[in-house]
Amino acid sequence: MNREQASRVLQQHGAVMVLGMLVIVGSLAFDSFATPANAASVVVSSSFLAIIAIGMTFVIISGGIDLSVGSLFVLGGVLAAYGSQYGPLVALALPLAVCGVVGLLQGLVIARTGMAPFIVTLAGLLGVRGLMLAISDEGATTYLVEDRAFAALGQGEVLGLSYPVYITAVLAVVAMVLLQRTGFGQNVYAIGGNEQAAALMGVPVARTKVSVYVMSGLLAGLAGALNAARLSSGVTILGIGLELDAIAAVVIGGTLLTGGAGGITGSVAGVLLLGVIQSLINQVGSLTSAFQQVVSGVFLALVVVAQRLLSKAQRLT
Amino acid sequence: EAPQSAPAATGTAGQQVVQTPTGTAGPTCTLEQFGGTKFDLKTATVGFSQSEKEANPFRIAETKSIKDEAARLGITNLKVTNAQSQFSKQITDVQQLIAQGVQLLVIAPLNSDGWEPVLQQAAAKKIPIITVDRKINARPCSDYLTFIGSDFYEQGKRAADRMIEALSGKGKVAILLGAPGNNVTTERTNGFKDRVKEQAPGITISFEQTGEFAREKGQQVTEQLIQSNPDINGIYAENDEMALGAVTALKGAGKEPGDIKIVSVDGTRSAVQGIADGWLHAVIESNPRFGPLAFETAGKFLDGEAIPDKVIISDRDYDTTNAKDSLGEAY
Amino acid sequence: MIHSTGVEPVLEARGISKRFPGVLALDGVSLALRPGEVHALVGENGAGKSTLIKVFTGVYRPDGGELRYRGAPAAFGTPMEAQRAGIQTIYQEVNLVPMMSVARNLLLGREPRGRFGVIDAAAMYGEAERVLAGYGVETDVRRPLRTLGVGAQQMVALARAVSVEARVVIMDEPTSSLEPREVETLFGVIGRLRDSGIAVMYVSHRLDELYRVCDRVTVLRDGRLAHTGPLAELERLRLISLMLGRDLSDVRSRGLTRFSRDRHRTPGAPSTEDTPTEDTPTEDTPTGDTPAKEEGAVVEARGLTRRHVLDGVDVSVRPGEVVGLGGLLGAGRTETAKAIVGALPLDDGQVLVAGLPLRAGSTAAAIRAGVSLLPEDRKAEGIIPTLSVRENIALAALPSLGRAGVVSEARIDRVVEIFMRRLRIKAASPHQLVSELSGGNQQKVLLARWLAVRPKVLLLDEPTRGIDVGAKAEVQALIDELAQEGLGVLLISSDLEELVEGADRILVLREGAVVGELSGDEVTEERIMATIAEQAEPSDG
Amino acid sequence: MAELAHDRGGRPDGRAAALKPQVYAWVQDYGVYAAVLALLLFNVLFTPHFLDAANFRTQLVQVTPIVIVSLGMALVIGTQGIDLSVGSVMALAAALTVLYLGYGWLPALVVAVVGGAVVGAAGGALVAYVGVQPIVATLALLVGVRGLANVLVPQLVEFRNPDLIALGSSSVAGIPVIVLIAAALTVIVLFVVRRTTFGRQVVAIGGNRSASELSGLPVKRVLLTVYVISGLLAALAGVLATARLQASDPTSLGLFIELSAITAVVVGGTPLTGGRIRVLSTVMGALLMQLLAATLIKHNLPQSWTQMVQAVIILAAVYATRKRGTR
Ligand SMILES: Nc1ncnc2c1ncn2[C@@H]1O[C@H](COP(=O)(O)OP(=O)(O)OP(=O)(O)O)[C@@H](O)[C@H]1O
Ligand SMILES: Nc1ncnc2c1ncn2[C@@H]1O[C@H](COP(=O)(O)OP(=O)(O)OP(=O)(O)O)[C@@H](O)[C@H]1O
Ligand SMILES: [Mg+2]
Ligand SMILES: [Mg+2]
Repeated sequence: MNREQASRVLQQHGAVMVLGMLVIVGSLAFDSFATPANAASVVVSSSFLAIIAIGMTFVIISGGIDLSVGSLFVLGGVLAAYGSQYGPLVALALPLAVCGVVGLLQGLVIARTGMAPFIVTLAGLLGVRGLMLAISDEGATTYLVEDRAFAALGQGEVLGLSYPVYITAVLAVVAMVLLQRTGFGQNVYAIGGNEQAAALMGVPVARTKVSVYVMSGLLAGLAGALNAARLSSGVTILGIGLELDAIAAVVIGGTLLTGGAGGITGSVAGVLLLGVIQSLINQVGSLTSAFQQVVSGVFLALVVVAQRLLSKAQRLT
Repeated sequence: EAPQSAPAATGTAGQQVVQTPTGTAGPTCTLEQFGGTKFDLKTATVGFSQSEKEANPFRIAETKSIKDEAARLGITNLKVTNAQSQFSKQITDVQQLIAQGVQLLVIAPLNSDGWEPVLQQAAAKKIPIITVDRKINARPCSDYLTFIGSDFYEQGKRAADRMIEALSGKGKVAILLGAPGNNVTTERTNGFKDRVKEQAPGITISFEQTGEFAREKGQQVTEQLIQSNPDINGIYAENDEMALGAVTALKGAGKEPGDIKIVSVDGTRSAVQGIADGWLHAVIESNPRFGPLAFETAGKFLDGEAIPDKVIISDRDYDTTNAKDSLGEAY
Repeated sequence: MIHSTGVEPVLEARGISKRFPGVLALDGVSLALRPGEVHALVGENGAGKSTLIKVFTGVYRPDGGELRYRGAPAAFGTPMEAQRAGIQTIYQEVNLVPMMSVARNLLLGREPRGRFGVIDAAAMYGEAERVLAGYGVETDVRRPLRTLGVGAQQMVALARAVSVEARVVIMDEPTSSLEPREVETLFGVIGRLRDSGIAVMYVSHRLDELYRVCDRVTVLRDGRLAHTGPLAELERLRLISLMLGRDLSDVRSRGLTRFSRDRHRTPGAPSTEDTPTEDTPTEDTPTGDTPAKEEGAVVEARGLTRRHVLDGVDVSVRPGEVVGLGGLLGAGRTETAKAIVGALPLDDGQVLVAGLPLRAGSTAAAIRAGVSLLPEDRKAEGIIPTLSVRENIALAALPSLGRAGVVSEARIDRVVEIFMRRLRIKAASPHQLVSELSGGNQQKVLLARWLAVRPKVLLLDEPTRGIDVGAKAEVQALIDELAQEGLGVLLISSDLEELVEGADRILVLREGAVVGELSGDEVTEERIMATIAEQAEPSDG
Repeated sequence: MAELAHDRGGRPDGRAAALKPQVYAWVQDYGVYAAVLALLLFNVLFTPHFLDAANFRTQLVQVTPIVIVSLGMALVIGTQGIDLSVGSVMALAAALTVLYLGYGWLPALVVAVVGGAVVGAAGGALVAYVGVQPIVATLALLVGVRGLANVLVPQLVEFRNPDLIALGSSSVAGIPVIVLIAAALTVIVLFVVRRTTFGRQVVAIGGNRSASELSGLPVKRVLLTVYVISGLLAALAGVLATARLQASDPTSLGLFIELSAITAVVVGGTPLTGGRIRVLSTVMGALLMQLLAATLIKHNLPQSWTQMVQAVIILAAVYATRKRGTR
């Protein structure tokens, strides 16, 4: 049994181990890699994707997928910047409200009609970006964050790390408890593992599904708002392809796309892995842009293969 | 020494020329005002952050020009990053360049707004930033040093002038827009529309759809356009690629060169060739060769000279009168 | 088993109808369930038993009729509402979450809470271990449920349903994958439920069990109510005739075809004729000549070993022979069968077909060589739910039902027609989705799939699980007939009677090892039980 | 889930129960055809010059690459997989085509298609043999292969090869050659899905992988083959698009086509959960998306509106054609 438990841990933390290996290799290869400043830049820039990935983890464990997060991220940012002229509270509440409602609508459609989450949220991806373009004059208007208090939410620092990092950490811990230690979390695993059985076991399937999409929408909106605070503006060209990054991070983290298994730690490790890969490419500093893409692709493939082999090792015991 | 003379010194065709002579217009900036310390450019670590893949003539020429000039000046420690068109990545890229200890930053920004975190870090370390081709919305000489580039709004206006001239002030025009949300798109559109409204009320803009700066998209949109609006007289493409896509579409639909007047912006070699072949009416240049001007400006700044808060280059026009002769200078 | 007829029913159906596209699954069915009674619900496969249960528990909403619960009209919108109201159900197909741990499955929705209302994991595992021990399941409750055998999973489902405050407990074929010992445990539980005034609805195809535990019976036939009344008064044959809709005299005179009683022949008796196999395997049975240890065996497994699961199992089957595998839950019978067809990676061991070794780990090779497995878990490993009955039957035989990779629809139709008729598969048409069939008919579809490839050896893992009396007899007769035609059969069954009647020879497994072999006159239920028990003590030491 | 969700279809008020399921079933099966007809009707009424033959040619020519890519995607989705790499494979094919155009258009085409098949094989191997989830395996390829295409051909290259240009622009009996090619491929894929052992195996694997394994199906080989076919078709689409553009543009050719293709497949009624493939409806799905895009462009809606209308139409189409019980 001990061996079995050990290998279970191994699988769940495969991404963490690959991350550790990559960091060690990076530090040995480049002097300026393991510096506090560089580490801070990786961690800070990863925090926004991490917030989105936390929501995505819930969605994927429940057996769904959310492609709308990239669009919600940029919409959240634009709304936050727009709202900041009415004070920090509006700047935060407006994006959360709108993105939460979008998540709610998507969740309701998915839960009530049985349509594929992939398609519903793909429509969300298009529609939300359309909405964002509509309120920003086809992307031409960039609202600026004039409110100092709100900007500080994205820019303030403690110990060399900006607030979003701490917010992300708190959210991750809360999400972990929610997932592992509450009835809601159990329901998420159950409907992802076997929706029909979960329904028969008395799990409120529709409510749980709606909840995860609302969460995902809220978190994507929050990430967008925090990012707008950091950038002091509601940039309209953000978030294209972000959903794929989030999904990749979650899956690299060991969460099964078919649902029913996975966890937050892995997803956060997955996000950091993507960040570290980028940072290593920047360290080399002389690759052409085309080669950078090749290297990212190869890296990504190696990481998933490594992660996969680690989890396969578990099966064989 | 006036910057205008710089191009002549290198002797390469198509070099950038500064529009406004330095001393006369606008505020200036010195090392003292900026608050930095002097260092030797040759031995310094310099970072260049490119915004998009070097996969179109403009970006290729831009990066190459920066690298070539650095090499020519003997700057060995040039670090180059590429944001692959993701703005968040560009912010991170520049932060990591700062973390790697660069002393001078040359940035080709993907977007004008949203540079706050980078500017703060750079300001804390007093790293001078020169932005090329697009502006950053911040204070020159404190948040960043200066901007070198074209005036996109102006490019739109000049394109409008060429269109008005081609259509003798009357007709229906379609616009192939660039990628939505992009500053370049916005300014080239506004410049064009404002000028048409002001100068040629006889011209109506009856169609505007995005071609996302790509040739295939330009082709597809034009194919739809000429089907449903066969009475269109002119097409304004916000970059050369879309204009060339439009040309392919027109050829496919059996049109002859000159049936529909096309004006575009950039000045790539293919587009200039397109003028020579009679398909394009005119092309407004947007010169990507920032290397010499950027390093010259940095050099002067480090020498304590006053430099202007923006260096606007004067772009040329290509049309039937000069296209054949200028082919060699197009990029 | 006297029950007071005056007691108000706790759960009642009045004229319930339920239609699916193409079938009227329930047609005006009425049934009353009283507190403190065990009520049997019986009928052929597809009679509508499971559908009725699902109407009771809010999975389906009836198209007509009325449900009453505790004296008032009731309509449960969801299973959860029914559960909240006190109706607990164990469904026919194990309906738990395979990837979640045993403990979390058991306690989903009522996990013990610690501080801040957060789940107390340690308490949860302790509680789960305690509860399951009461049902004879001793396992690491942190393991994912899917690592347990079907039987153990069924016990978890049972424990889950019964450990909750309930007024009504509904069990849809709870014993189909249980061992005699577990069945006893279950009956104990049912007795306690009855004594505490809980109403139990019990669905089973095993008549012996019904007579042991049930007070009253309701018989469904083709979605209609055929009979309701006290069970003790109902003669067994009469019950069968009600279920099948045949005359009592007809059933009495012709009996129900079962295994012919002359099974226990001398092992190795020459078979009448060899099953003709069209495609003779060539590439997959390399010529590395290893002489067969046992003369004439079509399939011979030697020293199958996999850590923690199998420990040097030797099995051989001769043409025309039915070899039974006996043993308790988790003894490794399923694993043995899977190992033979190459569906289970082995640490050691070898499988020979007609004396030639099989390529390890390739099910395709085994099938081409003539060895096929009818798997135990119908839902997870058997049916392709998105395909029709026809496609499901033809699946394994496809390569032989066409030319150059192009299938011949005519040949498929022919094969499908033959088997649907021969196995009396009840479906609206061959083009109906297999997932819409009743459990028993799905099982027949799978049997048809395997017969269509014309195997030399068929490994049957619980082949009659969930099959009604009539169909079961048919399947058993079929096995018999096939064996007579020269097919070798490896029969795994938790139904000892079936094993004894069906098998020529029985291997008893325990903890992944063969602990005894019974043949000829030794093949009796008592001897099997004795062999398991005998061995239990020394091997535990 | 199948059972649970199925019930919703079978529960229409009890009364008209006998007729309604049939209507539902019809809408499910032919909804996408109806949607295409409706859109055609709208355009005939409200879009000037829509009935010109040239217009129909334009729409068919533009939809060709998406149709070809969708055919491969439908096979992959049938196995419960997904292939995000198709757009990058198109780019790679574009790059290889112009690199080898010196040897003639046919050798160039062959090299490009082989290149696509190799990428497909890489993805297929990761999925079938290593067990990587399809979405990440092909995501890695999406990133890497586009980079590779750009390494080979860093920027757009125009070519003058008359044969290749003719491939992209000539017609036979008024029908563009590339449209004929797409039609032929559709027929072939239809045949493969409906009539071959391989086609049946593909859907069986998508329906229940462990059951397929136990039934002796060559599961891994079939999975690998499906991705190879997808890569191959995407590459062919890339070559045809290149021929039509008269230039090789690895930077932007096929960007986001994976989403269009997936949408076409799903709008056509093939569930993402696998186990079922609808070839003709997939083609209809692609046509629907093309007509929609064309309609919005012709009516000159701003980008914001275009995207929102597309979102609504996709939802409506999938809602109408959804098979109850598919996620
Ligand atoms: N979801 C469904 N869709 C269509 N038909 C169904 C569905 N569920 C059940 N049926 C049909 O309803 C009838 C009754 O099925 P049900 O599952 O209730 O039988 P059962 O009595 O439980 O049989 P078994 O003993 O085999 O479990 C069968 O003909 C079956 O094919
Ligand atoms: N009652 C149980 N308690 C704990 N673990 C069990 C129990 N029953 C089965 N298992 C586990 O399930 C695994 C699979 O058992 P397997 O299915 O091979 O048994 P079997 O002999 O085929 O019995 P059956 O098919 O009747 O379930 C075993 O390795 C064992 O670890
Ligand atoms: Mg049943
Ligand atoms: Mg078993």
